[in-house]
Amino acid sequence: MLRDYIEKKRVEKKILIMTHIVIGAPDLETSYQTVKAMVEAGVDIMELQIPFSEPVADGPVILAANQTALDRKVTVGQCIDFAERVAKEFPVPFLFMSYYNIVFKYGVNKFAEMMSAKGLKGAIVPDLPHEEAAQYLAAMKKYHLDPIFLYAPTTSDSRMKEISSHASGFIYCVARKGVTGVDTSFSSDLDEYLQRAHTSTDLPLALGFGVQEKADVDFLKGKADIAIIGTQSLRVLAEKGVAGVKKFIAGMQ
Amino acid sequence: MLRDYIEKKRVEKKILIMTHIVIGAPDLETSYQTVKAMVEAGVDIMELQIPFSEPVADGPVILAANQTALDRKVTVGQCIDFAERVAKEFPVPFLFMSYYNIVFKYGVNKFAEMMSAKGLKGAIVPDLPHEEAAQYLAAMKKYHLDPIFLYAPTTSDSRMKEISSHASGFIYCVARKGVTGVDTSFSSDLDEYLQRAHTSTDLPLALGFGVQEKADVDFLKGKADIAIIGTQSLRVLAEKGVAGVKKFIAGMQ
Amino acid sequence: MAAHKGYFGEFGGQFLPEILHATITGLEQVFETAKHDPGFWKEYETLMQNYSCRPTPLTFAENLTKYFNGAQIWVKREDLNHTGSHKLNNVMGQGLLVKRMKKTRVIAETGAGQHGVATATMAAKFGFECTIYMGEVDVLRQRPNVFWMERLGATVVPVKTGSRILKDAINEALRDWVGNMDTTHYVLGTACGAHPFPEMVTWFQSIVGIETKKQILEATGKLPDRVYACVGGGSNAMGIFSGFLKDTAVECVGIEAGGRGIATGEHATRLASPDASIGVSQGYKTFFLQDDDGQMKETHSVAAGLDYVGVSPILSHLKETGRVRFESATDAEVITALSLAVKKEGLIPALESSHAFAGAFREVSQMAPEQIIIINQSGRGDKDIFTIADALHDPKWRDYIKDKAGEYNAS
Amino acid sequence: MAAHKGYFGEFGGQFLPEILHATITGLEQVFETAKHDPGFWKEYETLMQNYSCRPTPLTFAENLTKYFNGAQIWVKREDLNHTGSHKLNNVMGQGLLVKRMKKTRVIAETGAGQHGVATATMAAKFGFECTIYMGEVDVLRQRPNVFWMERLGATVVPVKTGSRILKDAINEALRDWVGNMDTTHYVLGTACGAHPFPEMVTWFQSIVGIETKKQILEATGKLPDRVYACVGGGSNAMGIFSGFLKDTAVECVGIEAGGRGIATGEHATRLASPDASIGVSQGYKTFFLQDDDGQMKETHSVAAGLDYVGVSPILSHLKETGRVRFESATDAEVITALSLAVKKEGLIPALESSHAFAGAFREVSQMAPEQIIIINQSGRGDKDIFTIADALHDPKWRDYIKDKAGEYNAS
Ligand SMILES: Cc1ncc(COP(=O)(O)O)c(C=O)c1O
Ligand SMILES: Cc1ncc(COP(=O)(O)O)c(C=O)c1O
Repeated sequence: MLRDYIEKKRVEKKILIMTHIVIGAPDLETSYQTVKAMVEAGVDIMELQIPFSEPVADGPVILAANQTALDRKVTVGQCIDFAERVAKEFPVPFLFMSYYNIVFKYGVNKFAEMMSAKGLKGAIVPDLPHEEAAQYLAAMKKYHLDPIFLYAPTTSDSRMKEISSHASGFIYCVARKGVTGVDTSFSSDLDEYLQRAHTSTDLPLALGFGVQEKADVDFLKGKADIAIIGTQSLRVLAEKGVAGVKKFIAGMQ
Repeated sequence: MLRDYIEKKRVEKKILIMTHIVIGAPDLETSYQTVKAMVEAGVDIMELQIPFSEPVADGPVILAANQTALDRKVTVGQCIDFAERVAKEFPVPFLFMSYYNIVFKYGVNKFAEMMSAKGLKGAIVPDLPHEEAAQYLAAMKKYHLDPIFLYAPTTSDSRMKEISSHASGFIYCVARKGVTGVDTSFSSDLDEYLQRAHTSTDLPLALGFGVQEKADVDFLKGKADIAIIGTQSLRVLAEKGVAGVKKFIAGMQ
Repeated sequence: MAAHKGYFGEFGGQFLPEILHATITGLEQVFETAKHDPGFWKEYETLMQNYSCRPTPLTFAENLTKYFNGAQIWVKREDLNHTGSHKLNNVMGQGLLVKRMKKTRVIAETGAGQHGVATATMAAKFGFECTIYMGEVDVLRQRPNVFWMERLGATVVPVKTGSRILKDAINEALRDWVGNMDTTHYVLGTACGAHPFPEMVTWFQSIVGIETKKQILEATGKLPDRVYACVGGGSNAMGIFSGFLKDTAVECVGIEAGGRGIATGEHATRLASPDASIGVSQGYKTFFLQDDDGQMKETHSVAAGLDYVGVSPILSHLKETGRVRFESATDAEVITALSLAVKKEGLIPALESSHAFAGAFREVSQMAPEQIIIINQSGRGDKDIFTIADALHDPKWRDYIKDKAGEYNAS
Repeated sequence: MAAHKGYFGEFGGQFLPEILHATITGLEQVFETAKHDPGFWKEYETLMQNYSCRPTPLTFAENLTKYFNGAQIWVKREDLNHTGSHKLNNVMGQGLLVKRMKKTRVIAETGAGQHGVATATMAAKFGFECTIYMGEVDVLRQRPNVFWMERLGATVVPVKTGSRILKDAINEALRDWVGNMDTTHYVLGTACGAHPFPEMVTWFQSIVGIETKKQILEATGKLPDRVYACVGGGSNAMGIFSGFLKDTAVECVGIEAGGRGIATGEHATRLASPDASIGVSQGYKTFFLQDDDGQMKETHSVAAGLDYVGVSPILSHLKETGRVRFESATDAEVITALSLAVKKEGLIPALESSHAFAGAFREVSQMAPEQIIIINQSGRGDKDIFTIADALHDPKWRDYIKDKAGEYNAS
């Protein structure tokens, strides 16, 4: 499972890098090339977002990517095929990221079964709190998949523990209030929050929302196990293409 | 006074003709020529309307004439001068017709004094019922002028008597409901109404509103003393000019 | 009949063509009977409760009070009436009289269009035929109201004579009435015109004052120090003042349309400026904006409903006796007052009503915190969106209208 | 917390990003406290009496009753609320909670614009900062409401993502909230969204049902046989139904937007058509109009306020239990129903509310004269003039707009 993978990798690397793409944005072929480039640039884990029409937790950039993919009629079926292909071809763990309705409509149990069959390792569903997740948790468990849950700066210590008790793989720490794609100040507040997170769980910690440059990643060394690069790689993709992304991710290491 | 004049004239003529102009419509010179033509055509009495901005009892044709005159900035002073001139030049009795505000603003007493000085014989003020007319009645009396009052088909027998007790000169019988310038059906209803009017007063009766052609005038012979031609001569003036009016009025005799 | 029937001091009277005498006498009688029949008022009140939303609230304007830091400001909410103004009070009352008279058709003049919409609404509710006369200028500037009148089944006749505004619509309605009075009642929209209209309209509108007095006493235990109302024809002012005229400690203040400023001559201020003089027109005697010959002048106000040459004879009398004080507010002051009321209280007064706000705002700071003023919000401003958007030069509104026009041109 | 917190049968729940957990829990708590504090409801009622005009009347529609010659038709007059619809009830209630939470800013989504205007009004009244999210499409078709929101001091943000309508505005409001929840309360406009919104909005709107029940019993001594309400998110329907759900003899009928007809797919009928299926979005579980992948579909209605993919989880539950019957009415039927209500009763229902009229009109003739139906007139139609004039192809309106545009182009 993911936790072992992360802990093993962390022996060699001070911090791991997780990146994110929206499947089908701007098109399926570019998505594929982006994954390839990211893996070649040394990424450690990848989030594959299945586009959804109502991505409430995403900011303008990822939101637009979701829309682009849907405008091009990218289906959930195509996303699964895509995930299967990259999971087969590339040696890093892949996670699905999407909103709960995608999972729910597919059938929660069927979705987990499918993930397992296609070689995915887990899923991030930001609008599914553990209180609503009984069926999902059972299915993920059954298929040995990691349900990644989120912490936020507003999450209390006791609630962190509660969340941790349902989570596996790692904890996705949201760096700040707000949606994806907005600046985060990497400051002592963040330190304190990550400290609280560490105390609450023995799972590895990933930090996301606002990681944009090498300095941010460096700041996180020793504080988190994984730096999550989301929006910024989409921006780079749009501006500099796949080659640019590769260089950008490589530069984060 | 008018009553004597009418009664004397009626010895020779089965029915007298009273006509109406709006002073200054379309302009003062045409008004003058129209009066001249009408007198030459044998008219017996003339109503000179001082234009007013709110002529509520008038229909579209006379209303428009009022507006035309006001648009050309015809003043009350000019109307008085005009009346003075025609009263001097032509041998028929002239009446002022206007709305009460013109009289009121001029000063009721002053107005009567002026009329007398300028050679006018009386006035028709359709929005001044006798109940509101105490000052006006006193002034008219003082200057030996005839205050002409109106009967309507809706006026009760007793009210006719009451009105008659304040009136002098003649009674202006409004032929029907509605404003000036709309068709009237000269029918047995009208007979009955004029019959009621006769019974109520020993003043001569004039009938106005809707007299348009010789047949109408003929119809009234023996029923009324005066046929009032109002709107129709304005229409003729507009269509056929002063010469046309002359022919039209002559044809009514 | 007594000599002074329908007079208030030297104002009022009944200056109508003879043809209307029987009709107006009939109306007088049915009104007198209704006035002395307590069942009638009850019927009226019940109708207004069930169809409109009487009693309308008296709202404490806490934020404006703080802002001006003077007297407490209370607002009587006639804007919450069905159709959006106090005009419905009068119209529904007259509707009940029309039923008693067994007439089947109603006609009315309208300026702002509020009275037209109210009358058309009443006609729909009571099943009367309905024709509304409206100056062509007003038809153009108040198209939304025309649209609703037509939907309500009324025929709207644009009046193309005279200045093509309210006074001309009144004339045209009178012309119709003179021809059709057997079947038709003329629903005059304000406390003007020949007797019994001023008294009758005031009576129906007195429901506002009766409620307000009760409400302010319940809420504060005191009478107000001042009551402000805008004055077009005078019906909303007479309505609210009615509740307080006997309480001589209560100052009543009527705010007229100052238009572009008294000095410019482009206004509709009859009582608070020396520009008007006494005259007789449209059936009654009062102060009119007229020239020395007695011809009525053109008037101007940003609020179509205040843009009128005459004024209630009752108010002229109350001005002469000093019981009511009159002031005016300019178009510009009115727009400012409107914006403030909207922002501070979430109230959207009609442009007409905003005159009352402007008048009050000018004075309230000089008053003491224990003092109380009431502003009559005679109507709501939604209807004025075209005018207000223009007054504020709202560019987005302009773009919207241009886009709409583009769509229409394309289709 | 219990597993079934905020659930109604299988619908409802609280599907929100973790970042909002503390905020929504805080809201739950303040709501629970208020709910159990009789003083709070009293404060709310008093506010609505003094600022809006509650209780709103229940009007007997005599002419429509005669016309259809079936059951007696009564109309609950939410159109008479300040700002013109039932939306104010919810908004003022939430405003009181915002005060309790000591927050200083409110945000809201709006479709038709009614909820936006109501929220901006509440914000002005309470002195809160205010941002309104509105789909760009709706900004365009509801410009008058945008104009008033801006005058009320609100910032209106046109949402350019997704289908650029109501659901996208909700998403954008959620995005704002996620970033600003310390100072900001999200004033959701209908009985949808994450717990406690469906229950809370229903609670505030239940003032409608409480009044209606009292009024119909007073007026007729009987309960109604049927109660009709339009269903967008479901707040006005839940509001009036609340009064009668326990009276099992009263049939509650919800009317959804049939748009261009169910068969065309261009509609917003979630419960009365087989086109919707259960899903989880925008914080809650309910029936959504979505494709097989779970992507939300585009919806259509002539009434912007009904043009929404989801529906109150409480109504989904009441549909499953059979307690409420759901029907739909097409755009065309709605325009016809609106015209009839206007002509016959002088009522101008909003396009949304006209759906309830259309649904009722379809059935009322088959009922008996001793039976009673109540239609919830959730709002007034003035605001819809652009849409209604278009639907009726009114040539004079078009000319008016073209002329106005001409003026703007010239200046
Ligand atoms: C909202 C409103 N207030 C006031 C007026 C002025 O009329 P009155 O002076 O009769 O109240 C009007 C006239 O249309 C109006 O619509
Ligand atoms: C007048 C009116 N009625 C009904 C609705 C629909 O909302 P709900 O179903 O929440 O009552 C709206 C929404 O904007 C509205 O403005």
